[in-house]
Amino acid sequence: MLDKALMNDRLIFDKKTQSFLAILTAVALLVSLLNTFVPEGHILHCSTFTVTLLGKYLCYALLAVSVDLVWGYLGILSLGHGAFFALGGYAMGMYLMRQIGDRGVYGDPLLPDFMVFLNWKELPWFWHGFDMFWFASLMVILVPGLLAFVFGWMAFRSRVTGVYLSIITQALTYALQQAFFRNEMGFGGNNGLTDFKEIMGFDLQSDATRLGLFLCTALALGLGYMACRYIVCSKLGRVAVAVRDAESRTRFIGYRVDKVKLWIFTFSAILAGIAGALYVPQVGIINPGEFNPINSIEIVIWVAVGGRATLYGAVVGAILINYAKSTFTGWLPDAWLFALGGIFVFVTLYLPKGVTGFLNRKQEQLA
Amino acid sequence: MSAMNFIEQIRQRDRVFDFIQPQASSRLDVSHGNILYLEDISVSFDGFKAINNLNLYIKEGELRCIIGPNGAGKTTMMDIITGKTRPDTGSAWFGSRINLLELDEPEIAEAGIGRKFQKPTVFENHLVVDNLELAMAGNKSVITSLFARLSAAQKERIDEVLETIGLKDNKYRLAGSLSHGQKQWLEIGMLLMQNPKLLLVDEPVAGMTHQEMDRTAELLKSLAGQHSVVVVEHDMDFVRSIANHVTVLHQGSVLAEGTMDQVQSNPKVVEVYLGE
Amino acid sequence: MSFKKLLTGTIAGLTLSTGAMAADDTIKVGVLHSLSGTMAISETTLKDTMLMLIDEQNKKGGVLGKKLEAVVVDPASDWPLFAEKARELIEKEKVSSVFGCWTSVSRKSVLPVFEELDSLLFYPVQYEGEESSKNVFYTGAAPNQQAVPAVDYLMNDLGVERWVLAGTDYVYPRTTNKILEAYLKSKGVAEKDIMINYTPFGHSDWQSIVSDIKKFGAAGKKTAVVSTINGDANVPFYKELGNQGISAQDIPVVAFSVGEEELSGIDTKPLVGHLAAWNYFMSVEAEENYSFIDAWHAFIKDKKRVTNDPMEAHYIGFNMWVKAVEKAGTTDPAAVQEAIIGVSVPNLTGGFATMMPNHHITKPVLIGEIQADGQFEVVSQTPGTVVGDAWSDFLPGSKDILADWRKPLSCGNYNVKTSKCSGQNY
Amino acid sequence: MPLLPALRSAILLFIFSIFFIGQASAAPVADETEFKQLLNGFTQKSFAAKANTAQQVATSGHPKAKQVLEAMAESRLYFRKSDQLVVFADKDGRSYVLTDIFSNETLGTFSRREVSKVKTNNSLRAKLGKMVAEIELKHPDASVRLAAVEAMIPKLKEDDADLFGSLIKEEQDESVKKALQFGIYIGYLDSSKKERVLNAIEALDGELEPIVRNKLTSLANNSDDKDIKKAAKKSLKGIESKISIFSNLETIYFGISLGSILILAAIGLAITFGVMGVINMAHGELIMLGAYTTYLIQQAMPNHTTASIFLAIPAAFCVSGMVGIAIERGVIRFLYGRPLETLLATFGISLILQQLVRTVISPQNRTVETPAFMSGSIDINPIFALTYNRLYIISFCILVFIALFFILKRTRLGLQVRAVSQNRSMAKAMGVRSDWVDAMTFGLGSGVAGIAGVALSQITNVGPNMGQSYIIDSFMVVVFGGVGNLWGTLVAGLSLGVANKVLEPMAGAVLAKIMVLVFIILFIQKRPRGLFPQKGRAAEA
Repeated sequence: MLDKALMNDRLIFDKKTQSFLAILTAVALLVSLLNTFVPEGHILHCSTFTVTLLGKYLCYALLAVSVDLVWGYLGILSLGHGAFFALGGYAMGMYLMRQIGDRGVYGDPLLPDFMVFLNWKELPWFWHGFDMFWFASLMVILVPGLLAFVFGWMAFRSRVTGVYLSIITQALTYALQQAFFRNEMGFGGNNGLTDFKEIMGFDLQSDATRLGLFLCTALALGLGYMACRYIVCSKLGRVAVAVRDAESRTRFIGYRVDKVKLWIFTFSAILAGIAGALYVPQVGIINPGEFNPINSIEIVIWVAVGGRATLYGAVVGAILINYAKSTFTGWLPDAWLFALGGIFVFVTLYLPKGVTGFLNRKQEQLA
Repeated sequence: MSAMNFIEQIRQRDRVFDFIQPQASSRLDVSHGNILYLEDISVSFDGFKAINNLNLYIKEGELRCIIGPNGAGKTTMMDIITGKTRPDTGSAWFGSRINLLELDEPEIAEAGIGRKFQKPTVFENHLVVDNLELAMAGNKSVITSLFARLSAAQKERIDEVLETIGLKDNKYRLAGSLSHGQKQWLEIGMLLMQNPKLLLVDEPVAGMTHQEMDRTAELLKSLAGQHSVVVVEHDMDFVRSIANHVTVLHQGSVLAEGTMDQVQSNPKVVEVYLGE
Repeated sequence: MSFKKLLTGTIAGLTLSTGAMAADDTIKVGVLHSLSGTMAISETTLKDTMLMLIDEQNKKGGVLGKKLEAVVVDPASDWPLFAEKARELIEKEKVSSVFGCWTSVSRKSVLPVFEELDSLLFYPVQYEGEESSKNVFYTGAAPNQQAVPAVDYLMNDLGVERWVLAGTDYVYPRTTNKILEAYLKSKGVAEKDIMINYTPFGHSDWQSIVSDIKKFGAAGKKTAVVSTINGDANVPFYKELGNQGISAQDIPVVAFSVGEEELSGIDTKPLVGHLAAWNYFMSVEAEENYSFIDAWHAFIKDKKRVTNDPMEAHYIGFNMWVKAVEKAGTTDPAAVQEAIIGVSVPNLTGGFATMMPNHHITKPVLIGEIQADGQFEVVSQTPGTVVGDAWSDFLPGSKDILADWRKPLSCGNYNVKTSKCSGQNY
Repeated sequence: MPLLPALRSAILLFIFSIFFIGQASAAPVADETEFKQLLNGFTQKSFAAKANTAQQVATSGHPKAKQVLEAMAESRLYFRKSDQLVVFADKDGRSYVLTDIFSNETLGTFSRREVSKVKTNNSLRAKLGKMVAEIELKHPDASVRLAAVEAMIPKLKEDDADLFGSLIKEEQDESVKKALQFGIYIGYLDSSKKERVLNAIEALDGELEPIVRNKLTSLANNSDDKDIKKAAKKSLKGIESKISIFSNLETIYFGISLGSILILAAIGLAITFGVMGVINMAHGELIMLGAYTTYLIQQAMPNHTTASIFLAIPAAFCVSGMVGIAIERGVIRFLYGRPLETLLATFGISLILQQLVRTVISPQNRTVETPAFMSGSIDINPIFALTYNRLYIISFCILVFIALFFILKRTRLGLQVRAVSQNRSMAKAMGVRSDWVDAMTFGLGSGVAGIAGVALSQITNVGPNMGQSYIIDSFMVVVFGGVGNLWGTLVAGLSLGVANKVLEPMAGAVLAKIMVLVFIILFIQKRPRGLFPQKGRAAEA
């Protein structure tokens, strides 16, 4: 019995993955149908509000998967993944900003509004190229990836581990937050980038675009999940777990631990960046608040709540917590932090393997 | 710099690229008979001299036992050989060409030194078979690992080792669920998979039953010859059963060397062991 | 699979919950203020103010014969969440208008939502200007209703010749300081007599900056600090001023973001005489103000609670909305948008506030000095009211732009030179 | 014998009264009705008119004049709306108790709608200050005279210098004499007589008062006389070099004081995180609880600010310590050996504590008053002053550090703490009640956080968010210093503080902060275990 269950986990398309993909596809299809074909006002109609909300959750889910990959399987507790998410978001935001063109409030064909506003005379060099979608998309991958690569290259090579690593990832996102707050940086300061109009020629406010973005996010989540699944099931994935559990042992049997960490960390950062890029057009704003270290801690908590080292757990955790947040903030505006804080404490104390771990155990007990 | 080297390599047609060359111990030169040279090694932690002017030579194919009271520096010595600790002074050579002090742990492992820890460290969240697969000699780069598939020969090799260490029935069990003795065996199995030239074995029989101990002794003896084996052990009976050559460490340097009988009759050794 | 159930359950819950409909016998009013997170300090009071105003209106019989119902949500000082909550209020709760936001970034975040869903937002806080949306009514001060008169007062009444423009590094201080710099230079102040300094949010160690200000002020000419320092950073700033012995007589500080509410968290004894410019102070002697304060104390059940400028802005905004709804006979946003221009309601300082075609309102500008009891004393007041200017005349990019939401122009940023109306989403 | 001082003061009083009458007779005779009429001038709205009235009051020589002017400066001067009677008023809740100026009789309580304040503004108050000062130049108390002289110096003209010259002859007190002499030279700098100016420049050489520097600068730039120009320039040069030395000293002082705050905030964490390995995200909230304890104690004893602060230190220690123990017993003890999970649970706790404060007390910031002994500064010289509250915080920080060091190194608890942190099971086997030690250690760390809260309440906001603004910095300090090492925390806090303050003038506050963060990141690459790493086998565990 045990052997079979364990062997099953080694398949890329194991049962959990199959059901995850099935549910994701079903939700995507259902939402599209209910949004497009069921008339507004009908009880089954899925409003665009819900579509966007779901899209946002799926972005968070992808972000959580990326954190789970490094934390769950590699043992790196990154308290700075929010930074990669935000960088991806900024790259997309810059593209969307350039798309506004001369439709900004000042009607300047080249400069975004906030630059006109602060008397900038010309476009800073790093804004060039972002009017092209392919370039922006490249940057979505390149910027977080490169940062993660350089940061990881230094940190892993000098064997910074454990809490030290966690704290310097936190320092990284904190420093970036401070930097992006500065108006001189040319990223819109505290207000960030907003007032987007269209993406690749599609009106961002139209229902169809929103649905399209939602479907893209679902697709990205599906692909990202499968990529992670592939890594986890490969020998590299097993090396990663070995690094997590006994780092020096792994080194003694000849694995370059720093390189393993570096590549998985970089890949994870890229995934986070993609999640950020999909997030921005759906919520309509990116600002330095996304770099806030507290956000990065929250991501880790989603993973913990869902269940560490199970990719689907990260998805469940992200959706669950954010759904709770959406509901509680409308429902118990004065007391929702009690509820949220309580959940975190409860889960760590009583569900060490997260919600999915708990459900799996229940299921095993029944079987 | 490295780019220049690379171009240089491409121009020399008779040379094989480094990454195609069969790795592991290809550079190992044991023509002088010794596989390990430790010379004048000293290391201290917070003023405490863990190793003090240590000189040790291991011959190729030899089975050497190292004994010594607690704090004699046995584990620290292994740490130095495997690159975990850097000595303050002294030199450490693997064969006569490989300077161990210039390499880090994976490079040393790649060069052909395998190590079994005092406390059994296996990958507890992996299956037994995975543990062996991970330890298997071969290209261990990131990309290779990402696309690695086991060949039939490799599978065969794993089964062979499983047979040797007596864990054939536990192939698909989680390593973490093994008994203490089984973990010891698994770790030895992993060493075998690594196929090193030099094995460093730290207290291999702690927690084993007598039968298991005998089997371990047999295994280690059979390894000597093709491999060089260094065993650190407290259990004198076990040491007596395997070793023909014993080194006694005390306060970080070699106190005595010779056969078990010679060593046991050495007055200094007696004093160290009994005088305390 | 259990987690499958969980997922589907979540999705089902989501889809169903969106189906809720507004009840017909009430008019819903959205309140969008952070009740947790960093901005809760300021915004919670405004939520209470709105609840009080709605409560009072209901006692008077509601609007159009219907009771008002407040829908309170918590955007938790999280800017994307502001947009989400705004959408929830409008789409799901079907509120007829929303009162809310404090920071500029939260307003920027919800702006596209209000424009897309064509609803109304009343924004009660002084801000940097440079904006006029069809769907937003700015009941707080624009820079010309706060900063410029304050500087005039310092220059003319106190004879200030050297200026320190200190602010938190975000868009409101940046803009205000740009405008002030241009204004001061137009009044003949030399470049070397202006010192500009920006600090990060929540800056807490002011030793070096205060010491610099002290040195800057020791040059013989009368010096003043114009502070656009935001929220939390003010307390340590003022404390440091006190510590280094800078009194209001030496170097007065005039602040645009420090009101009664903020002072209630500071020991004001060392601060007596420092200034603030607002459009309302709790200490204003006017009958409307006394009644408002009494009502507030009765509502909040705490006689020590203070009132402040953004509360007045909500008071004005809410009354304007009520009046416009009654004038239009409906809560339909389009009708209210048209009806509200020109509506005039009493403010709390004994005058009237009128909604202008640029969606800003008329306000008197008051300069107050901090008193030992945490109140302000009015030391100067503009003779009449000042019309809020959406587009500053002192910024090169915006001096040609004007906003007028009356037909036929109906445009928030009409460029007089190019005769074009740009940046509109509809 | 006791007769003598009494006699002396009587004589003094006599002399003074003569002086006073003499002056009063020079001014328009001020009888009560006339003075009352004069006071009515204060009911006017315009500040200029009020200033004019104040001037007349000041020169009237009426015995109440000073009291009236002072009351006006303190915003205690009101008038009754019904009869325009100018009175003293004291606030009592939302109404006012009025006192007659002449009879000192209470006129009853009036509502805020019935009275109106005689409003002042900054410039008017400054003028009032000078008027009072001029009256007080002849005050019997030397310290008052000194203050009066110093108040006059910034606006001094040459004719004031002549007035000072006449005063200095009668002055007995050395410090007042010195101040007068200084004032005379300042006045002389404006003189048209070359001799006087040159004399003054020489006499004022090396003085760091800003007014000297300003006047010298203007002489150096604008004087028509070559000698004066040269002398002024030379004197200026000396002053400038002194200034730059002192401004460097100042930067270091600022750095140390910032560092001591960082240390205070971080040192509790150095125990809970460094010694016990608990990543306590609620640490900031424990600081916050300490600050709120200070606030509540101050509320309970409103007129004893100083005592309340001293009382707050043990109280905050207890409150935060108890909460800490509760957290440890309720949550953390189930999580030993899983440090990262303590992060998650304590993050939840921090959210709960924040919201608790918002709900129970208020979402607004609270006022914590600064006791009198902590305000002000030691003026080493006019450009370099050590602010008292920073000095106290630095010494407080040192005290806390020494106490902690003592507890950990010299007491039984400390020994047990170290034993448990090094080898839990061994310590247990030796009879150490590790449960108890854990609770006490966590309580100690939390209590120290509470004490830090008392200190922070003196310099920054006391509000629900205050914890969050310190938690990240605290972690940086502990990690930079090396986990598990109190000295490391000390050195790290100080060096980060000083680095921040040295960078700030060059790069601005925002960039300085970023640079420090980047520096920490790079430093950790060089020394992955901080400034003072744990060595040997203990570090591997």
